[in-house]
Amino acid sequence: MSEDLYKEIILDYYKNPRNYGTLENPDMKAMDTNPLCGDELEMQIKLGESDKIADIRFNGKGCAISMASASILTEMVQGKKIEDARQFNKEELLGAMGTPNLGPVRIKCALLPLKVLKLAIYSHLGKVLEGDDRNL
Amino acid sequence: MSEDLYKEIILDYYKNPRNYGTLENPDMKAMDTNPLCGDELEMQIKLGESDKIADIRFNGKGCAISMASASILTEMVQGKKIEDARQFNKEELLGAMGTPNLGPVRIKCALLPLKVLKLAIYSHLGKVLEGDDRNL
Amino acid sequence: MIKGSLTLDPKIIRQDFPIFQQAVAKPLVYLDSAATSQRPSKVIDAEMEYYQKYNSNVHRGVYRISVEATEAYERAREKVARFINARSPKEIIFVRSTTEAINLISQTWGRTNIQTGDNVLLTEMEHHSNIVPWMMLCKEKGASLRYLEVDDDGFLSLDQLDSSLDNRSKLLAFTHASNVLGTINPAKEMIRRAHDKGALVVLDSAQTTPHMTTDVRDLDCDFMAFSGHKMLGPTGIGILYAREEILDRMEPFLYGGDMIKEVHKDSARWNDLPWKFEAGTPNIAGAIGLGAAIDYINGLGIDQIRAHERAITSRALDMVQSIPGITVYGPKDPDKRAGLISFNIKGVHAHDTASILDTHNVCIRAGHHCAQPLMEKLGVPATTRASFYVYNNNEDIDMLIHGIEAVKGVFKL
Amino acid sequence: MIKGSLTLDPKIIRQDFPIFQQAVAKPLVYLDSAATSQRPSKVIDAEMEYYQKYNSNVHRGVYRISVEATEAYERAREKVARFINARSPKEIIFVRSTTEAINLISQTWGRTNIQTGDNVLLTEMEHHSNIVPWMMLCKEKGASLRYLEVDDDGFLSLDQLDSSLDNRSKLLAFTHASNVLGTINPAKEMIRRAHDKGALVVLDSAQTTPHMTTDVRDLDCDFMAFSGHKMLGPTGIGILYAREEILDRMEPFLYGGDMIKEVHKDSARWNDLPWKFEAGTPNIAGAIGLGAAIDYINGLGIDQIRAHERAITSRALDMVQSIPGITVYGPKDPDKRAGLISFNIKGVHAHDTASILDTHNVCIRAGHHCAQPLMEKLGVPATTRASFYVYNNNEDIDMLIHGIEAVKGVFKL
Ligand SMILES: Cc1ncc(COP(=O)(O)O)c(C=O)c1O
Ligand SMILES: Cc1ncc(COP(=O)(O)O)c(C=O)c1O
Repeated sequence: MSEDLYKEIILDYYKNPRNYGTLENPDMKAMDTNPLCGDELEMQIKLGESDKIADIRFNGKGCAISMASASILTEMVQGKKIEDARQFNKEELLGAMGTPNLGPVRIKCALLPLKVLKLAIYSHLGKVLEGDDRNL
Repeated sequence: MSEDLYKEIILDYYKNPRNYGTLENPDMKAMDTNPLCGDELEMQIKLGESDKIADIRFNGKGCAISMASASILTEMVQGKKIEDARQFNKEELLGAMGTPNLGPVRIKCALLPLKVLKLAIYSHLGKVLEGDDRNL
Repeated sequence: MIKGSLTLDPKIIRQDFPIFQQAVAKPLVYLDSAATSQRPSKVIDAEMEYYQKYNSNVHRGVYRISVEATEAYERAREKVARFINARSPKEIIFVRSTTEAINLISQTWGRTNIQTGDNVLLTEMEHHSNIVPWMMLCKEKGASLRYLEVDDDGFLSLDQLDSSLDNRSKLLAFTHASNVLGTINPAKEMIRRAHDKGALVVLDSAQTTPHMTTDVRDLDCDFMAFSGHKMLGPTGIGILYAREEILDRMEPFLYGGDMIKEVHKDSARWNDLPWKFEAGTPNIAGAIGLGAAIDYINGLGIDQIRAHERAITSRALDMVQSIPGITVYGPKDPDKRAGLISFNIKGVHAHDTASILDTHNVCIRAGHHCAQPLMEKLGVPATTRASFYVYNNNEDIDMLIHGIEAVKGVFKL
Repeated sequence: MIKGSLTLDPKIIRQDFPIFQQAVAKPLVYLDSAATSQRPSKVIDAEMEYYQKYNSNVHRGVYRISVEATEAYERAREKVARFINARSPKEIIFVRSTTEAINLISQTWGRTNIQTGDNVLLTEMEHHSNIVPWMMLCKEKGASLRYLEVDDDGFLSLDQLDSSLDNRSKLLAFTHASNVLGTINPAKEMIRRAHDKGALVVLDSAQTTPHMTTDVRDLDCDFMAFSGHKMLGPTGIGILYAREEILDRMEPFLYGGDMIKEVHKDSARWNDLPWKFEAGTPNIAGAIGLGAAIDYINGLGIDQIRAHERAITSRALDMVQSIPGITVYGPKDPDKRAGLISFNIKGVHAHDTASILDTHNVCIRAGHHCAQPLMEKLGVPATTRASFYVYNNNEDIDMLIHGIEAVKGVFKL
């Protein structure tokens, strides 16, 4: 891992998080912790017409990587159908963050928001995580 | 350890054990196992006048070392006062067997009879093993 | 295959094992691999490399060497999973030994699932590690312990298995191969029959996973336990395998760091599998060493290892049995036994046999082999046992035979 | 002592540690010894020597190398006993880690001695290993858990200790030094007060036994737990110390080979101490390695080690605290703290600090350090922690400071 992990984009999203906060009466929500550091992250979603994500917010405390990842992720899935959001994969997210090689420890920080998003969607659908999503 | 562990004396006592058997109504007795091999050994003692060991027998199954040791030990303490038998030490026994360097594993075979003898005496005296005897 | 010729070449293999390269007056004849195996350089080197190049704690470190240690530790888990054909590395829990693995099962799954009036079925050929945990559990719970008998040829009866299982039989726990008789039990068939009656199965594979293909999906066992130190790996590392859905429902065993997601003053949430069962700093070097042992075994080929041991065992059986005054225990057919032979010399205690063999540099085990109920059944206090692995060769057997003759000489038999 | 001069010469000491001799572009700045220490060649060599020269199982072997292994294993136990001034090697139980040791106490002594309505007293600065086992025991038994508070300077109050103990207090379990704050607790005095109220005491000495004199007779603790891997020893080996009369009365923890004297189909008799608590094949290489680690520590002198770490810590405290925007947790007086410093940079998450330090080859830990209740008390999700041992020198501290400046640069602070 090198210092340019902390690219402008990460620092910018960290210092100016998008979609940070809470929603009133969200249709879906979920929370999880990163056991490595104890960081907590919550996602809340309001659905719009044809099961599209109308509004999404996250809150919690975390490192620059997880906070930036949460911001970027919420921006990317906003307006998507929940089925498409369910299928959203980690490569896309890491690509958007510009950090493909995080290593096995820090990648958990980057993927926590995705895991929480999926937890929210799966539990909304009355399912438990399946396939690759179980290894997030 | 070398082959001459199995000196004539050991083999002789093994093949022709002295004081092997049981006593009727012994005044003291005790039994213990060698956890290494599962061998069991019992000692029985009848007391005579002025608390001397009038008769002593051992029984059980064991290797040449432990059987010879039991035979030799019973011969050595026969006629001794129980207090003297209680103080009998392992160096004397190993000396008589002619096997001072048994190594930490086989020495347990050689000392099992002494441990059982002491268990019998201590419990007769209403005591638990003390001092070096605890490490037999 | 020509009798006496071997699938693997022990001369070459022995070069991989430093202990056989020591300059000593007499060559080491190591016939106690069922107790613990020797370790090849690759295993020792893997541990050293960890200590010398990326020594650090796992899981929580952000810095490079800690990431490397975490990856190596988890890679070892994946190797174990593939080696026994588990569905996922989540089903592989690192413990100290077979013994700890079985205790883990009895103290978590057992405490929750065994109730008063239930029964647990064992066999008469179990190792103490697969007896005493169940004995104590049954005592605590008011459940009963049953034992499948061993017949005169060293086999279990499948009929008796069926008749011993009833609707209160919650568990069958048995060894894949006896560490005394060598008997290889028909595990797959036994597991099928136990499942038919609704019992779960613990397979003690301490004596088989090192020596022959172990496929947990084909066997369909619910739990399996084995030790790294018997399969060319380091001491202090063992494996509990269990099906994921069972592990998911099980309570943790030990509590502390790494097995938690969250701890508050009066509550805690457990970590995901497999870490939920690995509290505290694990034996990192040990796991990495075990991974290297599996690589080494895979390099030789587990089927080749089995064939090699079968050939050695067959030859040893023939030669030992032909000595007058010797009793050999267990199956006579080398296809039905693992690579070990237990025997006694008439008139000589097992310990004395082992001591005299030692003077010939032949390392052989004497005692009850942690299988006292089986000793009671056989009616002997102890046996001597020679056990084989990849590095043993025909000369080792010759030395054993030579040693047995020497024992008879000392005892003038 | 002149400020900045060190009792031990780390330049010489580092030559004993292979990891510092690796040819790498940037020197390794290892500041995470509180998680796990590095290992000197002597320790690695002792393990290798076992594997290469007398590799075999312990206790039951009659042959030479097994006798050697048994002697080496038991000699390691004697070294541990002397190192902590135990009355006898019987009081030393080999386990995997501090975590296993504490679980052993809670699951054996605890299950027998803690009843409904009793209470167990901990402190807010405990490691999860010394919290969760007691939490689960209290839940199982209907007992309650109490916590001594940590004050703003990182200290416990002895008055609060007295007022928290009542006649239902069966146990006080606390750490000799906090792995986050560094606070060295007045263990002897705390133990005396707990004993006055009739409570037994578990001392978690994971962070002190490696770094300063630990005398169980002087401390008068009833139980003590620590890990080999934090004191220059191998992974996978740890120590439970307990007074002999307590161990004598305790039920075993794990059941199986070696911990028994006799097993029959429906009963068993336990082995003598210490083996009653060591079921199955132990981590033989690990114990032998730990023995070598103790020899190495004794060679340097434990008081010299403490003095060295005190000097390093004092310098680091001064330098870190003088950086604007940094919060340091725990006591300010280096005499009252162990060799570690936890801190946070305002506006930067601990993980990011550690990641950026890593790019400078500075190994530092970030997270909750398995002490989440303490994190809640401090009101932070995580801290970064630098911890020191014999091989650290002033340049390591300079590199740390340099790295912190770099973090501030990246975050434009
Ligand atoms: C069949 C069997 N089960 C269990 C064990 C116990 O293994 P460990 O001592 O590694 O826990 C052994 C080894 O002696 C064994 O042979
Ligand atoms: C105070 C304290 N207790 C217990 C532990 C747990 O040690 P281990 O992981 O070796 O069981 C640690 C180590 O992180 C510690 O610092």
